[in-house]
Amino acid sequence: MRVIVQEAPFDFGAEAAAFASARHDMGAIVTFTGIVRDNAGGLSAMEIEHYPGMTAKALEKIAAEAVSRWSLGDALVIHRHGRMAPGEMIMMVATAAHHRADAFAAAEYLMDYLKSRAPFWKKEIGADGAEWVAAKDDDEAALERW
Amino acid sequence: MRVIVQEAPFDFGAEAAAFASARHDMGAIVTFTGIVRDNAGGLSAMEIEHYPGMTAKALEKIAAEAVSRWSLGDALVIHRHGRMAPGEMIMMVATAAHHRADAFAAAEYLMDYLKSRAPFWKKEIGADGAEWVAAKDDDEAALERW
Amino acid sequence: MDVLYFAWVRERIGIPRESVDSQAATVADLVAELSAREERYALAFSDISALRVALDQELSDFDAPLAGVREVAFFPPMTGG
Amino acid sequence: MDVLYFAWVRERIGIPRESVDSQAATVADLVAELSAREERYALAFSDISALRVALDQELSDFDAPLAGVREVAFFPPMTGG
Repeated sequence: MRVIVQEAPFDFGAEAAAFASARHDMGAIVTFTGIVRDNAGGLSAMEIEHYPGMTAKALEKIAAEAVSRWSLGDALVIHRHGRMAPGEMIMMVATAAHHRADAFAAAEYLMDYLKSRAPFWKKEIGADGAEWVAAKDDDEAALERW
Repeated sequence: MRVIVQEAPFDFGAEAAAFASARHDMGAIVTFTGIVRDNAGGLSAMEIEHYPGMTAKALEKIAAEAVSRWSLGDALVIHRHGRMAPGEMIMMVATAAHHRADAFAAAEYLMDYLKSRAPFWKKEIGADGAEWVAAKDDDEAALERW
Repeated sequence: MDVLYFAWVRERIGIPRESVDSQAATVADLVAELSAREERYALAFSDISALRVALDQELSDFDAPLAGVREVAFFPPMTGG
Repeated sequence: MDVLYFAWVRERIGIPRESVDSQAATVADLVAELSAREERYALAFSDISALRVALDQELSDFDAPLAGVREVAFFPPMTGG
């Protein structure tokens, strides 16, 4: 299990390939990647603030919970902070399990908790100014299924 | 949407990275990769037979259905046939959507249909001989949720 | 018409494909014809619930009519992914 | 104790962190104390249902006691992922 919080970009392809190749006893690998969307071309950047003292701890707790609930062989979380341009990758998770159902469920669990329980706050910088992204009721509701 | 059926290995990292970088208007990318498991070290190879005239057609139909059900921005299916060693990647799917729930659901749908409706047959080659992998009742049952 | 066999069906029958001259009305009729031919066919088709059939490369079922069909394929349940 | 502010809470209050000398028994008491100080605090804390609190870097709630706590952080609902 590995949790990485960094400002620098990460190499999604290299991380995904290294993760998938690390264990030969796990047949199912799921990855999720979140990308700064360039919707309608109005966004010039995304700025992500975080709580340095708490972030890694919160992510490790979420990842450890996923590993134990689904007997994962491995889990990876990479989350960036700072300023990102449209098209840049914000974060990724990866899960490895014997069976696909576990790998999928654990990846969705990680994402649901990262969305609402990890101390990151997104701000969208556009031509007309900047705005904090509001938390969605859907995202809070998504936690109830676990 | 791209469907590839081939005997040669594919570069999972490169494919995943290229897929994730292709569209800037899709914020959520999910990938699934299936790997030949080396359980207890008894497996020396996996052999996958397929039905050349039908395979690509069947995969395209499954992928097209996923794209239309979840309004995906993009979908990718790569599936190998022939002989593979433990640790080699058998196949991958990737989905791109605006929202993570769609990307996850579509990737799971693709996997459920690939398992039971695409004309591939797996044979495990071990020290004690070869055996066709039996279809699982679970995999057939998984189709009922869609 | 062409009849194709895959996986253990192919192994039991011993050939991957053959040309069959048949007036069978349905897939089930064709299966009965083939099974009557030789022991290896009867063995391969002994439990039809363990088999799947595709007509002209589309999944179908054993009640389906064969009129106009050029390619019939028999195989066990698929195990892709 | 140290009090930290993030995202729009930080922007409204105007500073990312400060040292606060308080005898507040609970988080809610601390919020009341801060709100009484200046308009910018009152504004930031005007709708507590829109806020979250962490005590010593663990999510907590506004009823929680502050005894022994060294770091309190206020912020809006998180938007990671």
